[in-house]
This record gives sequence, structure tokens and C-alpha cells, in this order.
Amino acid sequence: MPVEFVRNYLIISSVLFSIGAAGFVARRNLITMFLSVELMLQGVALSLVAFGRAWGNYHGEVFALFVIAVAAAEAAIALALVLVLYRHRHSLDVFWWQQLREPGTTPPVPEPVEEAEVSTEVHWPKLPPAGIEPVREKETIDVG
Amino acid sequence: MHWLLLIAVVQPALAAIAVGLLPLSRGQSRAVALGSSLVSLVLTVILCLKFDPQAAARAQFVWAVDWFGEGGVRFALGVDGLSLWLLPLSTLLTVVAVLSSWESIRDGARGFYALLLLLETGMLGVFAALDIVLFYVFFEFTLIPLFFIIGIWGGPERRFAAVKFLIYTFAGSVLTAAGLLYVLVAHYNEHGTWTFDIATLVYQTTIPTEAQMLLFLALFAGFAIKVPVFPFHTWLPLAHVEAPTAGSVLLAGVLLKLGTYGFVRFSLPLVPGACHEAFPWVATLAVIGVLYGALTAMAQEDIKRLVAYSSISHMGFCVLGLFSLNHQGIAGGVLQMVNHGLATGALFAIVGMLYDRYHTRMIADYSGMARIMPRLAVLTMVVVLASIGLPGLNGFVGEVLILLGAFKASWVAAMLATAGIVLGAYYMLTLMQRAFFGEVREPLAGEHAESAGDLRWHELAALIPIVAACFWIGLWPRFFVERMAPAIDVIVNRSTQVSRNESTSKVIRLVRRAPSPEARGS
Amino acid sequence: MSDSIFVQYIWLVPAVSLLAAVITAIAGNRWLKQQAWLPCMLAAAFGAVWSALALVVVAQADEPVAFVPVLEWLTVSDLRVAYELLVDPLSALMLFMVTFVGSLIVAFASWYMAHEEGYARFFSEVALFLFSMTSLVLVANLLMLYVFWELVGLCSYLLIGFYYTRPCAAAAAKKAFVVNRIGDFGFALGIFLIWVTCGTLSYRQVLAVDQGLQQLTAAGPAVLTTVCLLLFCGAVGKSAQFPLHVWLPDAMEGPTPVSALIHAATMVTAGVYMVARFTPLFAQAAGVGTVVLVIGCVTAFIAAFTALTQTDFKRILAYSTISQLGYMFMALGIGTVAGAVAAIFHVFTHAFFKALLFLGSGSVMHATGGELNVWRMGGLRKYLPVTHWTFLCAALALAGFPLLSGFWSKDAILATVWQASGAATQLAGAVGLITAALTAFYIGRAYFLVFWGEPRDRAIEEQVEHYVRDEAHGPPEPLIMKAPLIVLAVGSVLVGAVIALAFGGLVPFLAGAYGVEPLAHATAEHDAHGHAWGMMLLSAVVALAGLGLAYVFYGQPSPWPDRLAEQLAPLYRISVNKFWLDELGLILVVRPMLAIAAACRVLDNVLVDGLVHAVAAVPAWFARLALRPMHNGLVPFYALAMLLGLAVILTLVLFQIQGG
Amino acid sequence: MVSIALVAAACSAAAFLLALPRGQIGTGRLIGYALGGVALLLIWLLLDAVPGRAGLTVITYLAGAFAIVAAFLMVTRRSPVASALWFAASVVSGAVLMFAAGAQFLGAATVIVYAGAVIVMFLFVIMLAQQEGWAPCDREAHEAPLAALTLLFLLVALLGAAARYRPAGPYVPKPQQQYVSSVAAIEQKPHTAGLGALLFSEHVVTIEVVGTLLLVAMVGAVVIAARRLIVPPPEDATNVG
Repeated sequence: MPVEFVRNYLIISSVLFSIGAAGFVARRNLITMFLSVELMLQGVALSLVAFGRAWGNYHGEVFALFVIAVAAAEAAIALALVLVLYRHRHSLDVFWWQQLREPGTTPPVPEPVEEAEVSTEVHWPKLPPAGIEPVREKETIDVG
Repeated sequence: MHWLLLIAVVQPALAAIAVGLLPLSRGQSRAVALGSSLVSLVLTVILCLKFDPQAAARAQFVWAVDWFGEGGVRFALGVDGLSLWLLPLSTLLTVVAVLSSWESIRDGARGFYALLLLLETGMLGVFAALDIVLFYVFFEFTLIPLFFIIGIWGGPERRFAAVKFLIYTFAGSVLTAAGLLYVLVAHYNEHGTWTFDIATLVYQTTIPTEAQMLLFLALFAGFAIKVPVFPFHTWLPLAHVEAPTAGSVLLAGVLLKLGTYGFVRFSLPLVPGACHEAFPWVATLAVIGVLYGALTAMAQEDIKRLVAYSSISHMGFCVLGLFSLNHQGIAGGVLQMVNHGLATGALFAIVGMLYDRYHTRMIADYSGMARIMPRLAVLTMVVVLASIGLPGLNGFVGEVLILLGAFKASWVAAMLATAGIVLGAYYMLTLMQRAFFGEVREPLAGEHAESAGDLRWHELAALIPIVAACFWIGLWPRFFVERMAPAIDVIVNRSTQVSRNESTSKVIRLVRRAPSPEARGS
Repeated sequence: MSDSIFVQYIWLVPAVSLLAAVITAIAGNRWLKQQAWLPCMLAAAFGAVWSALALVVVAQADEPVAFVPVLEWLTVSDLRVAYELLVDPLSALMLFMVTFVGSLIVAFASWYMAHEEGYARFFSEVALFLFSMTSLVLVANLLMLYVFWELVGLCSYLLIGFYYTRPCAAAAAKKAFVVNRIGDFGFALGIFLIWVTCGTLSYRQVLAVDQGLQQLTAAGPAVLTTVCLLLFCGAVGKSAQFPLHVWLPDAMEGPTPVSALIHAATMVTAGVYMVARFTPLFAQAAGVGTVVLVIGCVTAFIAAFTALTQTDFKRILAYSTISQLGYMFMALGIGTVAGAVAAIFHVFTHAFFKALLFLGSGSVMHATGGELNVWRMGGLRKYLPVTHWTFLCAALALAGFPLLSGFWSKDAILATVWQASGAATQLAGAVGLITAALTAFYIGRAYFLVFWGEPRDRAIEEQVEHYVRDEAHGPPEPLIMKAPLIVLAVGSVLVGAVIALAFGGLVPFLAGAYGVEPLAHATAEHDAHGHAWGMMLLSAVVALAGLGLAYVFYGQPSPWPDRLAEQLAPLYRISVNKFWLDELGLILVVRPMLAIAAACRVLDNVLVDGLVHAVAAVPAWFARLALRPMHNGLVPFYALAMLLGLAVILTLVLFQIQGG
Repeated sequence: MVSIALVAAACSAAAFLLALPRGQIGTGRLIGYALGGVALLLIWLLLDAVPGRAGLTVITYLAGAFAIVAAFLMVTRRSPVASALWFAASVVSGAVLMFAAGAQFLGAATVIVYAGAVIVMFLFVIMLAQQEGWAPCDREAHEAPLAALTLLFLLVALLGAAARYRPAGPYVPKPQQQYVSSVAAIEQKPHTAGLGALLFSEHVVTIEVVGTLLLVAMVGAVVIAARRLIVPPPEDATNVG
């Protein structure tokens, strides 16, 4: 395969990988973080395919295949964990889990407050929880 | 005859292992310790008597075996003029240490005596090492037993004192290690061969002029802390106050000499140019050490602290003598090392004896002890007079030689140092006056009435040899000085040679090859 | 002369004393108990006889200087210190004086110290003192001189502190040793300077005109002056001259024989001997002569003035010693050989009558049970006849009563001082005369208060009567005690006259020591004698006036002393408080030193230790500040840290490789 | 070329910074999107046409751009559901690229496994872990500036490298041990068959391992997420959950 082809795919895959990485670092929602990881894997798989074609053999694709398989397995386990974590704190916020911190140092980010917060803008669609009527009570808006 | 030195050095370590492992009682372990240290003492004394004075510049009783593979580091032991008198000093003080802790060490005696013997091997090893790596290994090894001795059997603040002592000394000696490594590399760059033998390294390496001062500072850091030179002395009083009697005796008696021995073995012959350059500020530090040590000693209430500061003052003399880089100065410095070891070792033993009886070290508590303990008073008087440099005793010989040497180098330093002698006389005699003379008042009389008897056999046996040695050196110093003179001549010739070249601002290698090391042939 | 056995084996004198010291120290308490004084006595006697014979040999010899090498003590490359003895008129004379007076005092001490607790210890220390003093006068090497200089100081420390249980004795001993050490500080520096300039310490080279002296003068005027000043500093310390004389009055805490032997006759004259020995150097040094003169003069006057109002019997004699030493240094200050000879002449006579005065005070103290306050005694001549008459001879000799030894030697000094040119010497001469008068007065006062008049204190009187009558401890004045007193009395009466007339004031005898032609010198001396007659007359008149005044004041009860005390109140107070010198010393020297010491101690704990701990704290502080907060427990933060690090490194590496 | 890469990286980092949800909903996001567009154009500049394969080039441009936009939006969307859907879009466009590259089986696998199974699973979890309104974790990005910086450096490094990617000459595959099939042999077979032949000749073991891996993952997921512990805990163990 001509070299331009490989270069294009490399560029695209490196952008995907970088966005994934940045996403994992920037977002606080557990699920979004895992999605970013999946995106990074996808970027890598793409570059593997590109190199596979560049060498003209299937090893690239074989490797990409296994990447996808592992990604799937990892997603399963990760999501199970997310569920367990959610059950503990009823929130997907990663800041709840700060046990790793050095004792005695002041937490950089204040412990997230229990109360939920309503934004003015209503976003559809919202999937109603299984069988529970959504309770809507007044929440305060905390100014950032 | 070369096995003489080997056994003297290694035998205490074997005894230590034996004492450590075998389930001995307190009595047995101290008996073994005494036996082993006595054997070493006898061996070192025989060694000194058989030492050939003319060949003092060359290492004798050499015993060398390859340690790190072929041609590399060797486990080489040997004695020359400089280290000759330090060996019997170490063994004698170890015997004194064992004897002075005969009654006082109750719990864990086995461990204590094992560590003491290990320390003895470490000390003897440093003085007898002919190989630079072996020197450094023993140089660091001596810290460990003493760390545990102070740390476990010490006074109330012993842990802090032990840790401070270890880290402070170790921090300095790491720099020294860097210095020694540089010497190895410099030698390799110049000769293309790796050699670890101190004599060849020191006398046949040309240190480029710009690196001389750097190397000097590196060596100075490690040795100055151990000496201790003025600003680096704060670990000493603390370590002494907290150490048990035996620990203090060996710490003051021998471990301080490691620093000055390092100067005389490495700094002076290796970088004489830098030593000349550094003389002004080293002499200032030494003189400050002398005066400052004396003045601080004057203001102390605790006898041990007083003796600790007095040993800072005396070691200031030593350094001043060594760095005056002339025959008298260095001879005085080396001799003062032995004298100070004897005098301060005895003083600490005496303080230990007083502490065993009355469990207090405050001068104010004691008064008129001479009436209660006449024998102790006489011995203390002799040791005090020796430490303030009274003629007829050993202190005088060392100090006069140092002052003569220093006067040749710079009359200001000698003048201030001589003032140090006056201050020394003042605070030592004040100690004698307040503690031993005046009307009789025993501290907490009655409570320890029974143990307040005069000296018992083991205390007398500890002090008598030291007093005898003080008189011997004081009355007949020729015997000692002529055995170290050839070794000192080599250093002085090298420094005059270098300083003469220094004026041509180009360092040429010493033309006359230094004494060919007999280290090869055992 | 050097072949005669007395000169060749002169080292036997110190050796025997050392042997006696060792024997008494070891065997004293156990075997010799009461006879512990014998070894010391024998050694002193042997020394006296041997040195007398040596003196005779030296006197007859035409070439009176001989060096007797004994043993090489220490050699370090170019430094050679040998125990080498020099026998010449000066050292032979001093040796004889030390041993002769020493033996008499030891005899007296055997009685005086009979029931003291440390009997053997006393005599071993005295023997050690004799060894070091005899060696000091004989030795021919500057460093060995310093060795015995310090050893003599040690013996005075041990002997002053003999009654070590008494705090004031212990303090006095320490004070003596430290003040001596201050003097030795200067002395040591002088020796070092000589060694650095001349390269040798042996008298043979240093005093030789062509070698040592020439090198010293060649090294520049300042060097020679500094050397002489430093050596003089040692002499000031040892012979208790003006600034460093404070220890001598306190040294009276020691037993009286010690005061007699060490602090009157022998040790304190070591400084005079040393300056006399180095007169060739002092003569050349510009300005040093005047310094010595002034110090001598000031010391003489101050001591005499203080002695006027002292109440302690031994302290009066102590100040008198300081004053007489001041005289000797005045003579030495002239710098000529004549001055040195006069000083040595005075040393010789002074040893006799001052030792006698002290022994007399000893026997008085013995009788009154240790009472020393002059005002509580009185009328003791009835009880202690021998002491009284011998004390009288010594007192008259000290006062300079005509024809007695004090008169001749003091006159020789005053004569040399008056003859010397220069304003300073004229003034010194005048002060000398005034001091002579004061001397006569205070010794007269002491004599009359103690021996004449009625006993003022009942308790003391009973004590003395009981002492005289009670035979329990033997006769009040046993032979062993009387003999030395009488011999010394004869000495203090005749010695001066004999030497002045028969030996020409020692000038020809001692001239040999300075390598000056004895004959030539003698003639010069002779014509000066004419002028001296006037001086003799003047000093006799002054002495008699002083004694007469003393008799008027204290011979019989008279209101004069009290009335004079009120009128001259300020002067009286200065004299009683000893010019406040002790207090001054305390305030100016001891207190500041202790304050600095305390400051050093605090400084050490706070600053130097603090600095070390500060250095040690830096890494801990940095970690607490920067590294620890990094671990805030947030997973994204850890991921961020890792990823950012990776990204940066990746960028660097890739751009590095691409040569970007 | 490298300078374009640098500018592209800068723009995308800025865009990412502004687009990230940071509390207030303001104009920032719009500027972010604009910058994102600029960055996309620059990346397009970086891409260059594949000679002789016009179709491939067009698909690469379009699908690539779409994948990047989808990824960008996925990361910056506040609602997790939107993120999931955009992720699906990105995966699909990835698959299209794979098809364009001739890896049909892989493209299909990606679509089925990723777009199908994984995303649906995510949606299920989002449904289970339901939060009322905007949870604070969605509204506030963590250390946005530093994340943008990371993105910048990563892009600079990777794009810089990719932009300079100039292989010396045609690829000469290293002589591989000829297990079963020679490279040429595989070449003739249609793609998937060739892939299958290789898979089941060289990588048989790997296939088995991956199989068991998936099984283990499935069992693990069930055990972790199960509310009631199937196996009663030993008495002393502390009760988890």
C-alpha cells in the first residue's frame, strides 16, 4: 500500500488516541472515562490496521482483532465495577473515591456534596428508572 | 612475623561472633571480652617493640590477599610510622572500656561486649588498612557498633544522639568516598592501571591543580566532621553525654583519631598544594576550635560535656599541628592523637566510675572527693595534668611540638593556640578544685554509701596502664617520635617539593619514587 | 674546670632529689611514716654539700663556664632538645643557694609538719620541687628551662593546695597555677620566637654573641625586643611582678615551710635568675630595660605600700617578698652586668633573711595555734626567745640596717640604679629609697606588734603559755627547729658583709658568667665605690629612720597609728584594700571570660547546633511542601500526571530524534 | 508539514479546553467548536491524496473527519448518553476506514463488537446508574487546562511524527519463518479467508486464550455486579457492599 495511505491512517488514529487520552483525564464521570479508554483502543486498532496493510500481511489485523476482544472483556468488567461503585455512593463521580490520598493532606477538591443539582435546561430524552416515579424537589444551584 | 598484625586485627571480631552467638552469662561474656582485648593488646605491644624504626616510612608486618578478584581490591593490612602508635592506643582503650563497664553494664551484656569487640576490629582495621577500599570499609564499619552501643545502652536521649552521630558522620564520609574514588580515577587516567594500594595511590598520583582544592574539600568534609573541626562538632557533646562509659572512652579515645589519621594519611600527602592554600582557613577553624572548645568547656556543669568540649579543643590542636606541614607540627599532631586518646579515654573512664557510684555527672553535686577516694583523686590529678600539657607528662610533648610547628607556619595561630593552653589549665583545674578538693560533701550521701568505696581492682587495672603510658611518653618521647619521623619526612618532603613547584604553578610528579610498596610480596 | 668530678656529675644533685621524691611518694605512708622527711633531707643536704664544692671549683677555675651534656630528650629533624647542664658562676651560686636554704627549711619542716596528715606527701612534693628547681637553674636548653619552669609551678600548686580540704587553699592553688600559666604563655611564645629566629634552643648558641645574639639582632630590632619582652612576661608571672603578683599573697594558704622555701627563697627568684641569665639579650634590646625597671619599681612601691596596713603576719612577709623582687628587677632593668650582679647578690642575701622571717612566722604560728592576725599577738619574745632573736636579725637585715646583709645588697642595687644614666633611673632610684624606708617601717611594725608590748588577746596568750609549758609535744623550740633559724640568722647577718667586702660584691665572680674580663670590670667597679659611700650613708639613714618610726608607732602603745589612719584615710583605704587589684582582676579578666564562656555555651547550643538541624530540616520541609500534596487520591490526577509526563518526554524524544 | 501539525495540535487543544463542560454554559463552547473546525481543516491539510486510489482518499478524508468530530464531541458532551452515542458514531466511521483499508473482517468485527455490544452495554449501565439531572461530575471537568496541555503535547508528538513519516523505501518484510503459509500464498486468497488461514495457523493458541479471556470476563462481570453473594462469605470476613 502506498505510504500516503499509511500516513493518513496514522494521523487519524493518533488524533483519536489523543482525544481519548485527554478525555480520560478531563472527565469526572466514570462511564465517560471508560468510553474515552475504549476510544483510545479504537484509535490504536486503526493504526494497527494501517501498519498491517503497509506491510501487506494480516498480522496487523490479527493484533487489532485481539485488541478489540480484550477491549470488550475489559468493558464488561469495568462496567460491572461502575455499577458496584454507583451502589455505594449513588453517584458516578470519581471524586468520591479518594481513599488513596496521603493521610493528613487537605483534599484538593472538596468532597462532592450529596445533593443533586437541577440545571435550568431540561434535556431529553431521559430514560425513567425502572418503575420508580421521578421525584422532583427544589435543589439549590451552587455557583461554581 | 606478618601474621602478628592479622591476628591482632581479626581476633576481636572472631571473639565478638563467639560472644554474640554462644549463650554466655554476663560474667562469661565480659571475661571473654577482656581476654580477647588483652590478647590484642599484647600482640600490638609486641608489634610496636619489633617495629623497625629506620623503615618506618615503609609498611611493615604486611599481610595481603586478593579480595575482589585478581589485581583488584586486596585485603591488605600493614603498619607504618603514622599508624604504629594508634594500634596499641586502640587495644589499650578497648581493655579500659571493657574494664570500666565491668559492673555498670547489667542487661544485655553479651550484646554489649560483642559490639565492643567488633568496634575494636573496626578501629584496628582502619589504622592497619593498606588498601583504599578496605580503609573506607573499616572507616564506615566503626560507626555501626558504636551506633548500637550508644543507641541501646546510652542515657535518656540516646536514640537521638545515636542517630545524629551516625547521620552526621556518615554524610561527611560519603563526600570523602567521592574524593577517594576521584583519586582512583585520577591514578587510572595517569597510569592506565587500576591500583587500590594507598601508598602507590597517594604518592604517585598527580592531581591536576584545579581539582586539588575540590578533592581537598571532599576529603576535608568527611574527616573534619569526625575530628571534629569547629563548626562540625555539635554531634560530639551529645553523643558523649548519652553514650555509656565504654562508648565514650572509645568514641573519644580512638574514633576522633580516624579523622586526623585520614588527614595525615590522605589529605596531606595527596594534595599538599591545596593544603598550603587551605592552611589559613583550616588554621583559623582549628584555633577557633581550640579557644571555643576551651571557653564552652568552662561554662559546662556536666563533667562529661566538659570533657567532650575539652577533646574538641585538643583535637583543634591536632589539626593545627598537622596542617602546619612541617616536621615538628606533624610529629606533634600524630603524637597528640595518642596523647589525647590516653588522657580523654582515662577522663571518661573516671567520669564513668563517679557515675557508677553516684549516678550524677553534675560538677556541683561533687565536693571534696579526694578525701573519700584518694586513689581516684591522685589518678585524676595525673590525667588532668596530662591533658593540660604539663611537662613530664605526654600532653606537653605533643602540644610543644604542635606549637613549635604552628609558630613556624603562622605565629598568630600559635599565639592563640598557646592561649588555649591557659584556658585549658583554668577549666580543668576548676573541675579538680570543685569536684575533688574543698570540704567533703558526697552527692546524695548515704543512699550509695556502700558503693562509694575507693577504686576497685578493675577500675585500677583500667587506669594504671594509661597513667604509666602518659609518664612513659612524657619522660622519654624519643622512643615514640623517632619511630614516626621517617614516615613524616616523606610527607614533608612531598609537600615542600610540591610547594616549591607550586611557585612555578605547574605540579610535576614526585621525582624520587615513594617507598616501593612491599605490599605485593607478603 | 670541666674535668672536675663535681662539675662533671653535677646532675647528681637533681637526680638525688628526684630519687628522694620517688622513694617518699612510694614508701612514704607505709614504711617511713615519721621518718618520711629523711630522704628529702638527705637529698637536700647532699645537694648543698655537692653544690658548695662545685661553687668552690667554679670560683677557682679560670675558665668558669662548662657544659655538661646528660641525655638527649627529644629530637625532631632540626629541633634538638637535650637535658644539658650548664655549670657557671651564676648557676653554681643559685644551685648552692637553693640547696642550702632548702635543706635548712626541710629540717625545720620535719618539726613543723610533724603532726600534719599528709606528712609523706608533703616531703615527696618538696623533694620534687627541689629536683625541678635545681634542674631549672642548671639546665642549658630553653625548652628544658620551660619544662622545669612549669614543673616548679606544679609543685607550688600541689604544695599551696596541701590542705586540699580547705576551699580557700584549693582556690589559692588554682589561682597560683593559672596566673603562673599566664606568665608561661608569654614565656613559651618567647621561646618559640627564639627557636624560629635562631633555629636552636641551646644556651650555647642563643647566648653566644656571634651566633644567637647576632641572628636575633639581624632579624630586626622588633624581634629582639619582642623576645625579651615575652621572656620578661614569663619572669613577671613566676616572680610575682606587678600585674601578675596577685597569686603570691594567696599562696600563703600553703604550710609555712612551703612559703619560706618556694614563695620566698627559691621559686620566685627563678624569674630573676632567667632575666639575669639572658642579660646579654636584654642589654641589646632597645626599651626593654626601661620596661623591666618600671615594672620592678612599681611592684616594689605598691607591695611595700600595701604591706604597711596588712594584719596577716604571713601576708606582710609575702608583700615584702614581692617588694624585694621588685628591687631585683629594678637592678636588672639597668641592663648592665653590674645591675645583674647586684640583683643576684640581693637574691642571695634575700633568700637567707626572708626564709628566716617565714620560719620565724611559722614557729609563731605553731605557738599561737595557727593564729596569724598581728593585732591579736604581742609580747611573744618572752615565750619564744630563739625565734625572737633570729627574727630580729632577719628583720634588721631586711630593713637594711647598716652592715647587715640586706644593707649591702640593697645598697648595691640602689648604687647601680643611681649610677645608671637617664631620667627614668633617677626617678626609680628615688622610689627605691622611699620603698626602703617603707620596708624598714612595715617590718619594724610587724616585729614590734608580734614580739614587743603586752599580749592583746587573752585566748592567744593562754594558748602560747600552754604551748610553752606543756611538754606533750616536746620543747617549744627543739634543736631541729632552732638550728636552721640560727644558721639562717648568722647568714643574714654576715653573708652580705662577707660578699661585699671579700668578694667585691660578687662582680668578679659573676663576671665570668657573662664572659666579661673579670679584672677589667673590677677596676671600673672600684673607682665607682667612692661615690657609693655617699649612697651607703643615705640608705643607712633611711633604714634607721624607718625602724625608729616603727618603734615610735608600735614599740609602745601610742595613738599615732589610729590618728594617722584617720588623717590619711584615702591612702589607708588604698593600702588596706591592696589597691583593689584582686577585685580589678576579677572584674576585668575572670568575669568577662566566664561571661564569654556562657555566651559560647549558649551560642553552641543555639547557633551551631541550630544550623545543623536547619540543614537537616531542609529536605523534610521541601517534601512536605512540594511532594506530599501531589498524592491527593484522585485517579484522574494520577492519570494526568502520568500522561502529561509521558507526552512531554515523547515530544522531546521524537523531536530530538528528528533533529528538530 | 510539521508546523501545520503543531498549529493543528494547538487548535485542537484550545478547542478541547473550551468545549469541555466547565460549570457555566456560555459562549466558550461555540468558540470551542469553531476552533475544532479549524483544527479539523488543518488535519485535513495534513492528510494527502493516495495516488491512484481516488475512492480511498475520499473515504479517508470523510470518514476520518467524521471519526475525529465524533470523538471530539463524545469527550466534550455533558450527558453520558450523548457521549456513548457519539462514541458509536466514531467507531462506525473507524470501521468504514478499516473497510477502506481492505480489512473487511476487522471492520465488521469492530461494528458488531464495539458499536453493537459494548456501546449497548454502556447504555444499559447508564440506565442502571441513573442520576437526576446533571450530576456535579458531568458539569465540571477535572483540571481542564492540564488535560488540554496533555492533549497538546500528545498531538504535537504524534502528529509531528506522523507528519514526518517517510519510510525509506518500499517495505521489505523481514524474512519470517515460514510456518505454514507463505506471505504470497496468503496474498492471493480473498482477504477474510487469508486472515482466517493465518489466524488458525499461527495464532491458534491466541484464539483459545482470547476465548477463555472473554469467558472469564463474563463470569467476573456477573460476580461483581451480583447484589446477593452467590457464595456465602466466611463468618469472619467483613461484609462487602
